[in-house]
Amino acid sequence: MFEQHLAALPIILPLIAAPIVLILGRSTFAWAFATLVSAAACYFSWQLLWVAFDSNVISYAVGGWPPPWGIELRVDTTNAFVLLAVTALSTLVLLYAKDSIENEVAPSKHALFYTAHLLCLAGLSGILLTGDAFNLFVFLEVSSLATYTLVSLASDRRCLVAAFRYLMMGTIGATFILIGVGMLYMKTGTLNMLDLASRIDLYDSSRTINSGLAFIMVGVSIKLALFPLHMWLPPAYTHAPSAVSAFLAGTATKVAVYVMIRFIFTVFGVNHVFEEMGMDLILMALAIVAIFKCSYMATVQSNVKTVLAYSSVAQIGYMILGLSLVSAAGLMSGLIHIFNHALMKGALFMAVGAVFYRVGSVDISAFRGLGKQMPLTMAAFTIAGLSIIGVPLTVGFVSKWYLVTAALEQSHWAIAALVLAGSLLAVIYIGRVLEAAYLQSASPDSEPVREAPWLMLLPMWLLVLANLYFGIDTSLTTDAASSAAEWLFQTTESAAQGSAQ
Amino acid sequence: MSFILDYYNYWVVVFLMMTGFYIVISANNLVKRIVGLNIFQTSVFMLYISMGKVNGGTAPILVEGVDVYSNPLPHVLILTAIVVGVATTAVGLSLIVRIKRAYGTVEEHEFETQGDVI
Amino acid sequence: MTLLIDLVLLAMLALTALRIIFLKDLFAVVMLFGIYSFLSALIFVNLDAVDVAFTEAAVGAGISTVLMLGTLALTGRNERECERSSLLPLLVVCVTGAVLIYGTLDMPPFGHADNPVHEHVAPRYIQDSPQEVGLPNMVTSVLASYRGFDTLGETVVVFSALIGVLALLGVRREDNSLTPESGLKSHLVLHVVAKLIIPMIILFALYVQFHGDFGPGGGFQAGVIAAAAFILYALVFGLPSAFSVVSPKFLQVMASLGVLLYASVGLYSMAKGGQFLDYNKLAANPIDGQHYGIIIIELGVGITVFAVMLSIFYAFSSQVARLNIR
Amino acid sequence: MLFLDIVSGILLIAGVFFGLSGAMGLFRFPDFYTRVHAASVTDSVAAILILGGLLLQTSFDLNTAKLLFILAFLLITSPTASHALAKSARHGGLLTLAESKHSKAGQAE
Repeated sequence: MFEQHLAALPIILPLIAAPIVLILGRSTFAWAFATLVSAAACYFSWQLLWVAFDSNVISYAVGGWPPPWGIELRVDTTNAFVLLAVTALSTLVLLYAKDSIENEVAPSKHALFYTAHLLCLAGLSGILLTGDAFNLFVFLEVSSLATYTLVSLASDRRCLVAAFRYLMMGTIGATFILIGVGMLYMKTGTLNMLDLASRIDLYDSSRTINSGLAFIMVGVSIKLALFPLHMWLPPAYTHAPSAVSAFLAGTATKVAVYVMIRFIFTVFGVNHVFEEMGMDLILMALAIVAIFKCSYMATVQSNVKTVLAYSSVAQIGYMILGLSLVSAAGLMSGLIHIFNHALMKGALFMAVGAVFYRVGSVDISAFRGLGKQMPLTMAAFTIAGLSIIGVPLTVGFVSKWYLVTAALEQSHWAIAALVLAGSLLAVIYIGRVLEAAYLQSASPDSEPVREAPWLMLLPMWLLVLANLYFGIDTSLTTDAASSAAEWLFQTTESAAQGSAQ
Repeated sequence: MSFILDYYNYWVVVFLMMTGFYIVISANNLVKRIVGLNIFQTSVFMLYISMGKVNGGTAPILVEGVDVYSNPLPHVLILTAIVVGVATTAVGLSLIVRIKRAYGTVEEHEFETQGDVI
Repeated sequence: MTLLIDLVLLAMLALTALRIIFLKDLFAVVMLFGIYSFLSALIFVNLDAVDVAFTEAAVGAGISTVLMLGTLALTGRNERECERSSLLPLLVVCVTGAVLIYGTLDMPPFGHADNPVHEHVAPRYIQDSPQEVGLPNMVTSVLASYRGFDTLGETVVVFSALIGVLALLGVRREDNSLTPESGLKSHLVLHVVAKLIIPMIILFALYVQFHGDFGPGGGFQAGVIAAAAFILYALVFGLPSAFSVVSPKFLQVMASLGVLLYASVGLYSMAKGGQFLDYNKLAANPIDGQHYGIIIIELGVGITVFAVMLSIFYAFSSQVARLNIR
Repeated sequence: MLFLDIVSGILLIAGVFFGLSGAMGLFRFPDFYTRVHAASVTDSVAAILILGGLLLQTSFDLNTAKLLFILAFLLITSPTASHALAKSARHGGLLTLAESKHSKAGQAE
């Protein structure tokens, strides 16, 4: 029975669990239940990835209505791969959240936190799995509303302004996507992505389709925090509770990257977006500026969470850069980086959250001497930090390796050099934290601190070990990403040929 | 003339959308921004409903002796979007209430001067 | 004639929107927004979207405006002057507007029956839904059956809004002795009239709930209308007495149960061997199955929307009550 | 039938006239209480006339019943609303034009 509904389960499970958690109320029950559900969703998405490997595409018609009349869930390796990263990170973050949330969120709001987390997970899974452009908008709003709630749960008053700005930008982005989808619908009469793709080919140079494309791209860029539209992200990630930052940094914007990939490759077609509209140059320029501007911003911050937030924007730059190379190898490097970034940013934010749990501050000065006092946490931070920099044997190296190879494949020497130069900036911002932790000693009048609780260390170290494991044994990630990338390119090319005939 | 008749509706709707959008990004007061956002969204709804209209058609409810109906699909989409809009509005307004309690003001430029925003 | 009405309404909308930009009195801004919402509901009627008009009037002009007024009571009604340059926003708006206008130039002309929108996908809804789903109101058929998953998502959005508002504001049960009497307590006329019309409103809500299959209406509108009845009760008789009729905790459970009711229809159809939300599997005869499915999910939607809207109102007005005590 | 049409036309035109005069009054009257008075004219007289005109246009079916319900609802709610408005204004200490002139004169002396 489960095999048949595999495509729907990762959405339905958290969606049904969320109201149950609200009714359960008691925070330990709520926590255990939410974690179990998230783990189950993770298990099913793992299964889904294997099925997608074997059969390329799984189509699930919700309500029994065939597409394009009903809503279709459509799974291929691309979304199954991203979904695995999202559900796995969600499960680990929920494990971690128990202690972290008890420290940072008022007790009466614990059940609300778990409910909102599950809603966010359900929304993200919905965005990933759906094959319907309007259904995507609905799930985008489910996840966004839950995200605003999660960000605003922190006890610091600054999280409120951050959440409000996030809400404004997010809603504008969603409305832009709505306008874009409306323009496509107007021209084609359908909302199913595959059907849209085949009918858009009939109107390649229509002004309506092109401005629809522009609106969708701008809307998605706001959601994924592409460079000039990223201003909502650093405050939101800085002031959100640690568990929320760890979850969102690894998932929310990455799902938006997936949405961009899906629209470019499945709906509009590579030829149309990149060759006729020239979007690859715009994306490439913005990505490079993002890498340097935001990496630089990360080096001058004093709050470590802000450092990591700016670093996230820079890392999104790497993903978009891979995408803008317009090759299967470039796309593959982007997809691998989505997965790998979830591993490293999750671990980094968890380590910072553990420091906040014990020290009560995430300022860079608070890290002084922690190398001795919290050795396990700081070791995790160090390894994940090395991964961000791109040191061999970590996942960061794998991502950068494929990105540089993809650039060199098209003899973009300058881009390869810029990617490496960007890593140097990462050395600086990670290095500043490590220097404070290992080389400076704690100020004598500060209280000595203990290591973080084991329930926080466990998921953190699982992520760190995953960083190392997938850095050495890259077969799973590269297989998944390369088959996804090839599949996307293959479908978009066959669609182009189909319209040419 | 028929060109104008065919398109005037879209143009006015675009004008309304942009008025709402302008209020969203230019207003200082957070409540006014939410109002702007609602105007922006309502105007987008009008764009959708406009495309569902068929001249001489009636509301898509089956009636004896009528065979031209307007398109029900945009109506369904917009029903969903309206409810999504009010959900966002409710969360946004409660954030504003909390911001007022925490900062004592809901004017953008006034809490920027309080220094600890970022 | 339709054209003339359309033009007049659009002109009034444009005037209202422009006025909102320059007004500094936020109370007037919110009131104008209510007017804007009602005018757009009229436009929707004129464009044959009766269900949408109903929802816009109930949700946009009703609930949104009430919530905005509640916020104003807490934040003050005047916008302060600010020396910020409005050049950049103006530029952004002009560019966006230019892209939109550019996009409209290739759009299918307004109202023509041979537009792509009317030729693909939609014809099945119009021609076959009365037989396949068995309801005269095609909007309800599409909403609840063909795109039932969207509607589930929408119900969950409403539920997430409840989570957001509860996390931010919470509903406090004030000590009865501390709560000031509602300002309207001395209004004998209001009491009598409210007692008279609250049952009528609830009756109307039930009509809208169960008549949605045949005419405009359905779970969302019914939920909002039923919530309006209780909001009226809370306004006239004070929040504490409303709490003793429907307690905030009970509403949270109700909101959750509504979502669960909706989802359980999907689970049941899965257990019966169909896809998620496949109503054909609910009964031996597919048409009956569709009918049961739609009635149950509309009920789930109605319950959730009612509970969420009322909870949100509780959250806002218990904030106002706190302010009054201080 | 023609006779009914003429009567309904007259009712509608009269309703529109009162609606317009109410709107004029809302703008032109000097203080709150006179304005409420003008607005409630629109609510009651104009609504009754217009609904009456519409009633004559129906063929006495379900629509007639619905219109009658609306009429009954309006007849109960709109005077109540005006009453509540005026009473709250009075409760909140708002003076009529004559009173405020009087009190100003009192202060001047």
